[in-house]
Amino acid sequence: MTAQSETLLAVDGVSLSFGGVKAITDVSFDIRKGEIRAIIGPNGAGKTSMLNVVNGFYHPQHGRITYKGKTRPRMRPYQAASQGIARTFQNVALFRGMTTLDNIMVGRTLKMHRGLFWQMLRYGPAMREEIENRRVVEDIIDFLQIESIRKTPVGKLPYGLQKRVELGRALAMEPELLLLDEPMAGMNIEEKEDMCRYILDLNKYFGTTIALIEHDMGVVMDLSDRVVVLEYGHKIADGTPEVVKADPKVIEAYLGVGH
Amino acid sequence: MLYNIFIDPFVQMAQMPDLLVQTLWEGLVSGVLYALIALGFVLIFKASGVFNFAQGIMVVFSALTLVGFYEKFSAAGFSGHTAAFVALVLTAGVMFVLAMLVERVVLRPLVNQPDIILFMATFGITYVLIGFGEMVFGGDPKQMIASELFLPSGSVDVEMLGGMVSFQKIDIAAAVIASVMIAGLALFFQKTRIGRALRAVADSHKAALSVGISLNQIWVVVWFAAGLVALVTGIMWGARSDVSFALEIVALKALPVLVLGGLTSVPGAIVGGLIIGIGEKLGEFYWGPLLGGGIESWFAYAIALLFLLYRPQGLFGDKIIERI
Amino acid sequence: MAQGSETRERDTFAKLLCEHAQVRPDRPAMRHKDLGIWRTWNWSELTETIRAYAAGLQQLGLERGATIAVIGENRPAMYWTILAAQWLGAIPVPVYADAVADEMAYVLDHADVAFAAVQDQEQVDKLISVQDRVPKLRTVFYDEPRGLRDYDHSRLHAIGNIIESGRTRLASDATARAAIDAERDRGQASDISIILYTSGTTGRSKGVLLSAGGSIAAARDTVIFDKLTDRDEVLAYLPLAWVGDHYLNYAQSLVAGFCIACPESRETAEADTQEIGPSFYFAPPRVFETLLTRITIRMEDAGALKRSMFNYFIGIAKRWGEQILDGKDVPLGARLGYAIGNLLVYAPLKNVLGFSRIRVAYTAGEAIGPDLFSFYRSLGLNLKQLYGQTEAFLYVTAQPDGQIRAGTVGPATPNVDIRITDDGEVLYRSPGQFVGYYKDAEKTAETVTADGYVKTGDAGFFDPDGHLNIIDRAKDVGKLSSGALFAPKYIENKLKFFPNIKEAVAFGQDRDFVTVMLNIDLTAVGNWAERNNIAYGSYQELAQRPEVYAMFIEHVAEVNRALAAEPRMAAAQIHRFLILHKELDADDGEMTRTQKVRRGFIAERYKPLVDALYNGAEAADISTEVTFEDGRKGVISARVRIADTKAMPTAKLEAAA
Amino acid sequence: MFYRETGQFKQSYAADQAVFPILQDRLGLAAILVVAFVIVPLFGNEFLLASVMVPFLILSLGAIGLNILVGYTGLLSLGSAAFMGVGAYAAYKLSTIFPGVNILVWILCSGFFAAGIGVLFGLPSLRIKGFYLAVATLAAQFFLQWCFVRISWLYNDNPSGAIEVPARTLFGLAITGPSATPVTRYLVVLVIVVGMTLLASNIVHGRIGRTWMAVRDMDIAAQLMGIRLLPAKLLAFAVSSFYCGVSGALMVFLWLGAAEPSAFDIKLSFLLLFMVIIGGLGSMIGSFFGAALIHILPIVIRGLPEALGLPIAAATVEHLTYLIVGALIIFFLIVEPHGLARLWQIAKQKLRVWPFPY
Repeated sequence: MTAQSETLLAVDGVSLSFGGVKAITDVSFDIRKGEIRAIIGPNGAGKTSMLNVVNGFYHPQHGRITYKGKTRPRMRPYQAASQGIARTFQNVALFRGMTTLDNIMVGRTLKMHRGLFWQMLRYGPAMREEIENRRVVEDIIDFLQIESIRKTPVGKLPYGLQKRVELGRALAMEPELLLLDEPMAGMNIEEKEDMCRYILDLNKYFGTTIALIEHDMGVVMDLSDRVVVLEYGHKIADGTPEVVKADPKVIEAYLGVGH
Repeated sequence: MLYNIFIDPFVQMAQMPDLLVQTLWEGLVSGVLYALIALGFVLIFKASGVFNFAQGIMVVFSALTLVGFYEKFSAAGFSGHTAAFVALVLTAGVMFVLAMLVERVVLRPLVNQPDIILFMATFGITYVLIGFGEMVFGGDPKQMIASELFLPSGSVDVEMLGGMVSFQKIDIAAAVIASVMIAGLALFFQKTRIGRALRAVADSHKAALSVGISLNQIWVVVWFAAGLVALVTGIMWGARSDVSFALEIVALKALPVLVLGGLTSVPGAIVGGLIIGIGEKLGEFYWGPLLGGGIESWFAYAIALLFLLYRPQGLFGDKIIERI
Repeated sequence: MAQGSETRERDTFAKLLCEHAQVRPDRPAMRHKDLGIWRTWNWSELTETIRAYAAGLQQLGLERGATIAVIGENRPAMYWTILAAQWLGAIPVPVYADAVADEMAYVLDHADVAFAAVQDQEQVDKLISVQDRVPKLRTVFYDEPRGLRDYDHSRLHAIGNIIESGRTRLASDATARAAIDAERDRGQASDISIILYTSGTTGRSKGVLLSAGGSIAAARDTVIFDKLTDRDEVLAYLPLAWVGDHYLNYAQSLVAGFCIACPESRETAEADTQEIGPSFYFAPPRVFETLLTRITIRMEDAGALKRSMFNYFIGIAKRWGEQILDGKDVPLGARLGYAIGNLLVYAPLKNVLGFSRIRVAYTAGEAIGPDLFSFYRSLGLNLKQLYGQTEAFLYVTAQPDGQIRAGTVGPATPNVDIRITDDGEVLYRSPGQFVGYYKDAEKTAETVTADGYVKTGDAGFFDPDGHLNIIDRAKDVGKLSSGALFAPKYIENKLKFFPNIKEAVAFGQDRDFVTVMLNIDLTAVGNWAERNNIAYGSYQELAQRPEVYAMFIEHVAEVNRALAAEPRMAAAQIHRFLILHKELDADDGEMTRTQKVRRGFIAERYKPLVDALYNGAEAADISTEVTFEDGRKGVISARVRIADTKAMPTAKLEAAA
Repeated sequence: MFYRETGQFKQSYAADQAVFPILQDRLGLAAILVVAFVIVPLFGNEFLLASVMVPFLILSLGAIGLNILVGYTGLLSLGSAAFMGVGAYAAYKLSTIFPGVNILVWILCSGFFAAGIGVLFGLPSLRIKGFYLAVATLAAQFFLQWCFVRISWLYNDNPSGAIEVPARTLFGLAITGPSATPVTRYLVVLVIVVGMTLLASNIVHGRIGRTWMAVRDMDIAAQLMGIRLLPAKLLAFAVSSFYCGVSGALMVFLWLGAAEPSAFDIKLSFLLLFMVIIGGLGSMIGSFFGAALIHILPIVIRGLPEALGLPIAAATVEHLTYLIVGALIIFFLIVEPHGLARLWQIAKQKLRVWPFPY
């Protein structure tokens, strides 16, 4: 909790619209190093768009994003990845034709540098690099306890496990900032508990900063250090879970949609 | 060199406007025919999401069938016109049977497969049609029975812009028939029950199912419609040159047309066809000689490619929005 | 490696270890699938590791005679702890890793452990939760550091670090090595080498003290008996705290010098079995039963052609397989048919199960259904039965190769002496027999006769060939009110041979007739339900489906037919039965940790049901308290149907003895 | 059934990551290689070697090339024949300009020319997807084919417009030209194809292969893993075209002996695409299956009437071949849309879990 003073990423007055439809309007918030930051809000509040802005998939029309102290120019997603931002998706976006192992190995792409020549020979430096990265991946497999599905094509896995593999793939990038888009959607209680534990462990032991979108309020309140609440693209509250929970606007927003 | 590319052709156009008009007209006519083939593609793509590679071969196949039937009937002593129209009706029947077979044998078993699989399946249909067609009709080029179908021949020469511009009557007829055909299809889509159903299917398969439309039925209708379009195209094209499987390669020209117009747009197919037809003829006539001629074979694709880089979804295509 | 001549005595496990390091330094001693690949330690590496570990443990204050708990699954670090402790003359006390905190606290406290070596955070948490009930526990070692970083490390040490510090100490200080070897050499045959806590069918568990010399002598006998060598390999998946694992894997490995392979995780144990291909295998009948059920279910999904081929060749195997396995003369045609079957069915089947390389396989713990037993044997799997108990350090009897009979457990193992008392109880004297119960001289005296024989508590008799026949627990063999013999386990075993029946509990003591409670096997019955379009939402619902009852009536009738054919058992046919609404569960105390039903407890817990079984009611209501996996408790209630079954006409009694 | 995997455990990541981790697969592969390298040359007649095996291998190589693009990277291409043509013409020009250098060097080098052209035509792939991309590759097909016709420098102003293969030797043994024996040609092709298959298989099993598959399966997620789409796709185009180029050079030099531009027309592109799709997208072995089916099947169909003594005209046989191939394409797509390789995989899986069905 001590290292939380430093701001890792700041979103400043960001607005985003798609052909006239406003997805995000003038939203500002920051993510501090080492914290778990939750973004909540009713459906269509612009949460996923916000994540897409952060990792460079969408380019906001207005506003500024400061990452690690530098104002970030318009960038492409792969640049975000190389700067240490990883994410998972609301609807699992795994590489369905590949095994669990290969999926997570893809997460190591940025850490592998051997070119076509060595790859072709699959020998010497290329093989060494492959093995070094396999070790890292195996640590992740061990961490997420997915040993038994290592060589299973991910398309055949149940949803909960797919989510876990996707988290593994993001972890393989050794991210500084991890964006999780509804990591627990569609899971049963036991799977949710597991996922919570992984997220907490990650945050605690590897110091990974995490920004997550989640609907399960219980989970959000348990996990996160600070919460941003969005509604119709506007920020309506920001603060610790306790503060946010007591905010009348939040209560209204949630009661309004029948929660 | 630069002069030859960028200035000289335009100078030529200005100096001999009659030639320009002639070229434009020829481009327009082949454009109409491209558009007709493309129309067949679009019909099928809209309704079933199948990129029907066989459309080109269906043109040839229908034309061959027509000529084949005509030969049989005239040999049996029918008069030219009677034989021709009986053959026309029978060919339409054959196209219907083909549509049924395609739906039954190919589409139904492959429902819900990825696009590329269906695409490949239409390759299979192409091969079957080529094999079957050649076996039945032989590989020799045939003469289209244009006059028997009351299609005009000869040409109208008009004096204009200081020269003579020659309009083939058959070309004029082709343009007219194509326009009628397109108008007819538009009416069909707007006014008939099946037409409306087709549009519903194009919008959403689920929605169509929920209003109680049988997808299988729709497919048959669409393939039949595409078959009729192919037949008309075949007659027109055949009347201008021979009927043979060499036409297949011309059919491939419909691809750049589609790309230009967008895979799902009927007006796109028409506009695209015209652009490609005219662009190709102009290119060949004015720039072709610089490159040694024969650029018609790829010029259309080059136009399409350049255009795609600017607008990947085509002229009238739906904007591709990537969601994650 | 200059070891003292004392190691030649080979009377402790640590000395055996060092001998292997000299005799076969490069042979694999231990494997562990970790992070996706098999790590292998050869005997020399293993010895160095253990020496370092012992040195480290010594530094942390583990002393001769002290006890150290070992809590975890089958992982190298757990075995290392046992070995290193024994090296120092300390006494390892393995504890069931899945034991609930309550049970664990009792054992730890009773065994006076000051140290505990555990697998991971989960176990550490468990220990912390019972801290105040185990006041003597000072220090905890853990294998997996994950999640433990923020714990108070004043009393917590990573095993890896201990080994490293031991290594450093040995490397930097020449005398340290000599000292640690001297510590090993101080060990002798009479040392207590381990305390194994029995699961206890009744009452609290008891700590069985076993001596190093006794353990090794017993293991040596069976290693010779089954011709085990350093080329053999086992996959260690049995609970560490169970005598079976400690004997079959640990002790035999250290005597014969073969390799122990530890699976990656519990879920992967089966796949790991196939990868390793063990040559010596042990599984309780339950495992074989589950396997057969799964084989049957999977084959039912096969195409008709393949299924009939399978059935045809299984038929041939049934007819000839066992005779061929036992080396008997069979007709050439049969041999040929079996060879084809082996190519098409048996060998591939064994391959899929990971049984291809098995030379010797044992089953024990419960009676195994004769058909089940023959099934595996007919495939060419040299499956044998043994009879034993913790107090004997496992073996009392075992079937020698080629002398297998399903109903018996074989003659006494070498150097074991068996006596049967007048009331039928089996007593034995064996080289490995225990020294006594820890801190329970009274119980020890109760169990061991004055002339040194140990009471097994089982009733049995020798058949004419000298093979022991176990009927049941001596105290459980009862009588019906008519005076006819009632051996509940015997009946239960017959029922449990049906793949659909997971568990059976028979009642009848001093009653007019026999009744049973059954558990459905969710996998088998669920599969059957699916194929027959029977919808169900839960275990409870499925169990109470009339279709399931109809099927079970058939099963019970078949058992009755079998009972009727046996003169001694004919009177004990099942008259009524019910299907329980929940699975019997060790967490609820209904079964032991080794998965034996606790009949008395069940009778009490389900008294309303038992009453209903005997008062002619058609159904009964019951509500029971259950413990969920996460430790929470809840109550489930149900209305349970009761079905009547026909008794079969009894076989002619003229043959009855 | 023949897979007895019990006891095959991996003690290193290198062994675990091997392309063929199962012993029986390695044995099977060894057996196939022995047959290919020893049995076939020893016992095969000229027809088998020159008309069946050589074309089969060369087409397999082309199919592997196309499969890298379509199957592994998910980029649909209808221009592979043109890239084969580039290879053929490059090899022809190089070998006539520098006759002193061994022809095999030029055949392999020709791949680089094809790769370069491939990259050029691959550039649009960043913006264009699916069928639209297929049309873009058609531009390459027709443009390049036009070049082969119109640029007489490419065929050394040969009046026939065709390229004719000069006779060349390797270690004194004629490998191209009329005096090269089928056995020699077969072995040369075999060595090249086997070697290049190995390399391709290495690539697709490593980082680059995973990158391609990631782009294919979900390009957005791939980007967020730090994969840059354009380089990944261009590399796929380059490697793919390289393989096609070498295959094209081999086709002219070791199979046909001479070639007109029409040898590389769109029909060949289609044939390659059939091979890849019927063989199995994203599978090395599938490329071979596909090539075998598409090339060898017509040979069988053509030979069948003769073998059965049926008097059928050659033209009819030709038409029948079309018909049957077309029908088979549809048939295979219906039976297994994922190609023969998937059937093979299923069969293999069945054998591995035999006697169980799954």
